[in-house]
Amino acid sequence: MAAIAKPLSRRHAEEHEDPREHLMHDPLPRGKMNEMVMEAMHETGWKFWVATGFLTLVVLGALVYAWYYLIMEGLGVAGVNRPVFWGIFLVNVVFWIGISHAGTFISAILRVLKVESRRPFTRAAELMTTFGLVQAGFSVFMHMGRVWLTYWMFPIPNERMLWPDFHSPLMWDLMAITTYLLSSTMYLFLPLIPDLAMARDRTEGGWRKTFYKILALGFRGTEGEWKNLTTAMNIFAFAIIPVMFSVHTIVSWDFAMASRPGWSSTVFGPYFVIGALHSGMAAVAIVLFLLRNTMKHYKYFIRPEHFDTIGMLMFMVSMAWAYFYFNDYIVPWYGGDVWAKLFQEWAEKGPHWYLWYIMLFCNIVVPWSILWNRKWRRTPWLLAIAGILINVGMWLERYIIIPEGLTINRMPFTWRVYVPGIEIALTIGLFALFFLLYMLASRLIPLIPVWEVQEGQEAHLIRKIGKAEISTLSDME
Amino acid sequence: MSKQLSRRDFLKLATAGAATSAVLTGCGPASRYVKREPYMKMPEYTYNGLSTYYATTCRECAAACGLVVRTMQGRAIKVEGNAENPVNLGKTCARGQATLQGLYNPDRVENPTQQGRGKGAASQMDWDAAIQVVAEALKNNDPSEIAFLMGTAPDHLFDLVSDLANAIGAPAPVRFGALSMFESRATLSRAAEELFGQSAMPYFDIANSDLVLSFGANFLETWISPVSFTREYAQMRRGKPRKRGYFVQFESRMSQTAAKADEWVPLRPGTEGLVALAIGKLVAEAKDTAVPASFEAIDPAEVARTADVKLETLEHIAQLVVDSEHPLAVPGGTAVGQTNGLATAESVLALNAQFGNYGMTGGVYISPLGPNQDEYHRPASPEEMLNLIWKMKDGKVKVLFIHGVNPVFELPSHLGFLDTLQYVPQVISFATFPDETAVASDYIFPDHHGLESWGYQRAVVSSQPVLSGAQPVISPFFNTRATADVLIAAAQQAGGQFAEALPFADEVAFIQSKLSPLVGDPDGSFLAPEINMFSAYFQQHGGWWKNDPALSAPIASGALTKKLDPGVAEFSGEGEFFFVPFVSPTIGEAGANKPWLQELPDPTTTVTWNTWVEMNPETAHELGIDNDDIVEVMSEAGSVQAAVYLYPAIRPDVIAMPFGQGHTAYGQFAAGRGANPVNILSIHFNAAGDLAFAGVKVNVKKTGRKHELARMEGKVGVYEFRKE
Amino acid sequence: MIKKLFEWLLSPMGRVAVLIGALSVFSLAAYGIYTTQQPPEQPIAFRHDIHVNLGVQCLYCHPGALRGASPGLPTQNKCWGCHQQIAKTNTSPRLAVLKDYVQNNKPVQWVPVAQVPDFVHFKHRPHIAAGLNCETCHGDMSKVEIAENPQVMNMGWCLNCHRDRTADNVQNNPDNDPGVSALLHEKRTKLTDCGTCHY
Amino acid sequence: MTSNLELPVFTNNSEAELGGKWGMVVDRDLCTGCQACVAACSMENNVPFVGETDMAYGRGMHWIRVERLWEGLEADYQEVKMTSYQPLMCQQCHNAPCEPVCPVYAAVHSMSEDINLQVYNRCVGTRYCANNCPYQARVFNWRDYTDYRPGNTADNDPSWSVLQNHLNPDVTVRRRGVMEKCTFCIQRIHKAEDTAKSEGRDVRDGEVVPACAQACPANAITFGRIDDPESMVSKAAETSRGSLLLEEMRTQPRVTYLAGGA
Repeated sequence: MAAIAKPLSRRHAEEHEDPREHLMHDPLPRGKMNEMVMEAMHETGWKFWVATGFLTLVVLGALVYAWYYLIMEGLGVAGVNRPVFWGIFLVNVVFWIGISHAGTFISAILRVLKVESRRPFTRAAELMTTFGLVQAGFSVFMHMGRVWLTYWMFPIPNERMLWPDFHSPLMWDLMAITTYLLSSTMYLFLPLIPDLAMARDRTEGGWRKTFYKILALGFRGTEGEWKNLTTAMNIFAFAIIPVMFSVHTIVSWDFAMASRPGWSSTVFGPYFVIGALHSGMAAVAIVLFLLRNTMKHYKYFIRPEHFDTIGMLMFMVSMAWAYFYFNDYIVPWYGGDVWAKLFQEWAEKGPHWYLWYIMLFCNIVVPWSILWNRKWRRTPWLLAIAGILINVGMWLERYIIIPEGLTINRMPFTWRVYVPGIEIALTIGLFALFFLLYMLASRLIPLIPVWEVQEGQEAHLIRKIGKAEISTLSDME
Repeated sequence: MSKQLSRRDFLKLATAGAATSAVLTGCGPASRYVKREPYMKMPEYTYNGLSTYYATTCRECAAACGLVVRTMQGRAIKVEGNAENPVNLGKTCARGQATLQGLYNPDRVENPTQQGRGKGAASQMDWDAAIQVVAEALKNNDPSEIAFLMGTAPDHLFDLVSDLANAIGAPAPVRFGALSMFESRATLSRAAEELFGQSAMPYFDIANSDLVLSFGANFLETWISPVSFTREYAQMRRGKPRKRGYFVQFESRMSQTAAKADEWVPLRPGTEGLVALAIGKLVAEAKDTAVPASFEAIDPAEVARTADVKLETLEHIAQLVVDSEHPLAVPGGTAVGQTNGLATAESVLALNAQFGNYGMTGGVYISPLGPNQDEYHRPASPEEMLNLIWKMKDGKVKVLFIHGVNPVFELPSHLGFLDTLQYVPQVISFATFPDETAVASDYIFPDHHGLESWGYQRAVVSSQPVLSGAQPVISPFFNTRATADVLIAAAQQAGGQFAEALPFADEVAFIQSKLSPLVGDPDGSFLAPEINMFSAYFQQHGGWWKNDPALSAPIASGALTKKLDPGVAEFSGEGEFFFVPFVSPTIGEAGANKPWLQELPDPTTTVTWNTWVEMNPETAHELGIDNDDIVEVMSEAGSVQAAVYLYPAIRPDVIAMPFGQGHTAYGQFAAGRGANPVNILSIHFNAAGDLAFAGVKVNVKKTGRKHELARMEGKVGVYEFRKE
Repeated sequence: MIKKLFEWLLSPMGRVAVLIGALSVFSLAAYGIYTTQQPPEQPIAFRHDIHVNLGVQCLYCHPGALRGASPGLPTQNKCWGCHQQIAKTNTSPRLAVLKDYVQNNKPVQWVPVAQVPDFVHFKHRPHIAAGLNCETCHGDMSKVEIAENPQVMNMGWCLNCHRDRTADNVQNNPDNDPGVSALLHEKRTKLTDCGTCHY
Repeated sequence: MTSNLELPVFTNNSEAELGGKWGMVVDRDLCTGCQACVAACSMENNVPFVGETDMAYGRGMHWIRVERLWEGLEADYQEVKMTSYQPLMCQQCHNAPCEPVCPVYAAVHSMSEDINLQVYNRCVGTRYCANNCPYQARVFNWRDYTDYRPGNTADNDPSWSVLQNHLNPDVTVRRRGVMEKCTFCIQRIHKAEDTAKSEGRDVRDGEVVPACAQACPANAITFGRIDDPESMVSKAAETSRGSLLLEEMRTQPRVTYLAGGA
């Protein structure tokens, strides 16, 4: 390419790219591929154990002990006060739910839209969904003043003859998140079955064999089983999309339904969904980068083309996010509410004004300046850095909405600034837990849906044999 | 008695069963986990789960407000105002409300203690030994070398000690308190004496006035009888149909009282007297009457320049006076606490004479005496305290009895009270709390808390003569004993003239002897045929008072002819700023050991739990000082450190600090908290012997340290990010 | 490994072990329930049955029930008021405990049995005014030696009664009178209001 | 346990309901900011103190606070004016924003007294109600303030319990993780209603006095039945000075503020 003097247009570049750069055009024998995945799962270096040990220590100290201390002492050890009753815990809830969205988005929407390049990373993204929801759940519990009474929020008959209040957005939230956790776990599990069966067949005894045996549900790969599985997956892929959109809309209602300046806004639903995708896409990029560089053989499965796909999505979502973000400005401007105006001024000119600028830099400047370039998009480390920055930006965005925004209420006498306390430790602990869970999962289940990759490659092979128009497998589905 | 006592119903003793049921019903968290033990030997009638209410008197300051205390099963659980008592008519201030935290203060002196002046280990003793000590102190010393130092309140104990001192030939007991110092009571009564020829507390009928000009008098905060003044203030504002009283405050900083004024006129400290005279002259000119002699020599334009106030403002105020029916001028606070304080007070009284309101509705009167009192005893002025200190230094005091006052804390340390104690061979404190003075004594023979004791107290400022009655609302909590009982028992033990001086079985017998002249008085709030019934009614109603006001009009003749020249006050020290100490409206002189008083926001700054230095933001900006910076405030007498509050409503040349914190002892809530501004006051008295506490100039230096003041307000919304 | 365990469990020895395990869990649970049903140990083993059967009214010792929130527990003075005139007091070993309390001037630390948590503000007076008898909630004390709590006093128990007594049904409103209906509705609002007991 | 499981009903905004039952009038012109109401409220309602550190961080537990702002801060110091003191407690809104957001009915309307309730033992501590309260009238138990003081070396000093002897048995002592707020002294309302009922009459005007109104030396707080046009509180609320706080929120507060100044 270097020999060509003038820069290539995109189409031109595609034509001149090595087709073997595409995973689907670079098939390996199925046995070999299975072998590679199994090896990546089984071969564990000392680095892994060191990292696991370190993360375990962090989780025990920063999460388990800190949480115990928080429960025993009360929320006074956190940074919440009046009027900032909600702090980083709720920021984390929204953030992690946001992260969890991209997983489903990628696998369900891309599956429904039959995007070929999704194949190797759907699993990693779905796992992120489930683990992200676990983090979000923990954050909710940390936030509660009396977490040991959580069960009062469950609608079960009891001696007090009391129901929970379904008028409360928090109840909607509880319902939505529980539904989403259940359905996303199911949706993670279904495509996992053939891979678990593969792992079962390639494992020689031991607890692993039992583990896979139980989870594979006796899958043997017969025609009928495949048919049932694909039907189930299709149903879930379609059904989970509205669930996903509804969950983050409902999360946004926690804020939009409150009568607070700056929160009570009709645009919050789509704005939160887009925000969630923004951080989630970026998180997928980070996870893929990490998997590619830490897991054996994964460089074969995860290729620049996949980063390209993610990068394009990130770019698109970033633009949509910017649109909604500034929409959020226009609504109060048009409404002329003095308090909402103060809310925005507070974010821009208050003592923590720099957070607002960092957020805009990370969420808009970074993606727009990196992701437009195809070559840069295909550079994994660059994309990972962009992903980290976007996540920082999105976390800050929630931080500005929640603890920063809570300073501004209709009683100026009470305005106070929030200074985080034990939340910092717990946030670190939560991140550590996420990575720890991911690392443990990487030892237990194949993080590459290897059957999907093989399916895709076969479909491409079919097309290649003979020059006639032969539909791909995904078309046949 | 057991130290841990029941917090709630005896009937709700914690049991294992209760704990189980609490956990099973998910209720554990909201219920208390306090150890419950029954109250020993509770009388049967307290077992019924109903509340009993007792009328008594508030002892948090000397105003003699009546209280009704709600008790339940032997615990005092809520203080309410006694609606019958004419002083407060059922109302209370914050300090009165928090008096229970004094009663149940964890730091109270629980036993008679041989203290050894805080050196070495304190040892407990029993009451017999304690009485022995007091008896010997009385008997073995020459009566003229016995000194009694007591709190401001004119109560039964003061009467008892006066009788004792009188009978044995000891000097009369000295009453003192920081509040009386900041109120400048001596100056007020001296001014009355000079102008009216009658030593008494002037009475200002704020309630019926329609224009109040207050010269520094912080009557809504701590001044003399804040609850009754606040009541009167409300009456002045909204009590009369269609006529809202108008209120102007002359003060160099916006105090809580000034914040309620319609106009706050920040004067240069020490010029209040001149301004009063200038207004007098302007009023006379506006009314086209002859200018009385008192005001003749005054040039209002010159005064306005001196006082740093616009002449138009003074003219405008004079016009307000002309337009009003019942104008009233009140002197007090920092205006009187200057070297020219007496002349200022006289000038303001003369201004009232110019208004022609002596003895008129909404004007100036003379307060009546208490029902069982024949002449006005005012608390000692700081100069008289200095005399006592000199006497102590000269070795003319062999034994010092201290009750109800904490001079080590309340007197400016420059007076040297603490150092002088070493010249007194024996110091016996009757303190309820381990305050600084008690700690520096030989013995502490703890008195009951006010809510545990008998007594009566005269209201000093009230339109009716009031004797507010006190009775125990709970049985004593600790091994304490009424000081009156101790003195009576000691006097009996000492025998001879001592026993003759106090021929009473106990405190109650003494109180009855003092009440007996009132039996059968037809003008009183109740009529009883004999003393026992009288006593019972006295307790039931929370005191005895005359039904009708007994105010007398001051003699105005001399007021307008006397030549007055308050001039500008002199200030000691080379400092750049005028220093204005004021009594914290919420903590007062002795509230620092009550946690809820500590947590109450100061009405103007909303600061809690600490001392602050009020400074104009402009001044601070010039000095490079920001909010919460700890600064050192230095006078010629010393220096204190406290954090800065940038207070927008204070003159740029004035530094103000609240008094009430800065204890070195006085329990865990008070000790080591804040700073005591009286420690940088130098010793200058006015002509009446009151301390010129506002007559000091100070310098301010940044220390480089910071301490975040615990404000109730959000600094952000109130000052920094303001909604316009 | 797990399989072996299962196999062992199916053997006779294993079955016996399972049986023993199940029995011990069951008996522990039974014991736990039994202990919660026992009256607490009182400082004086006061016999309610004897006193009630002698004709002593509940309100004699618990007078507060009629007037206030809490019924009150008697002090030793009340006990002694009768017992010092009774010859048996000097002879009975059971009453020696009481004598000891009185003579040493010690307070009797009764352990209340029928309790609600601190955040429930139960008042006796309105319940008695509504015509409830003591035994409706506290059981028949003439048949109980040491006082015990006859039922779990939880919120459902309270609410059941409050609802039953305010339901607009044949029992409460036999004539289907709209006036009574309105009254019942008002009562129901009050009796099912959270703020009636919790504040 | 029973099939009779009913969801609490929210307001139906009938005329009778909109009229309200208990109400308060606060005269800003009379309030001198003296904090007597704050002290009285705290002593009556077992409100704990939190210590200097937490107080500085905005965790004071006061159920009633006296607000004041400034006017003319940009001007010369002589022109600076303090706004009238404004004692602020729970406004007992009829359409209370705090109520529908609580997932467990801990913030719930009392249908019989028509005031807001906070059922402490039901609260799980989501703090949504406090966020949604436009008046910021709710306070949270960040720690177990009644039983010990954090940061104090005397954490478990038994002498603390002596201080708790004044706790009012009529009011629950709250523990950590629970929201609380002004109750209009509902324990006093109940007491007066009980007494009135046993005497076979209605509650008299002025018979129920909350601790703040009882203490207020300036008589700036009036309390009573707002559904009775003859009551003191109704008459006080009628004056032209009266207004509701944040009326534009349409929360229907039960506290009327009378304007300060002339």
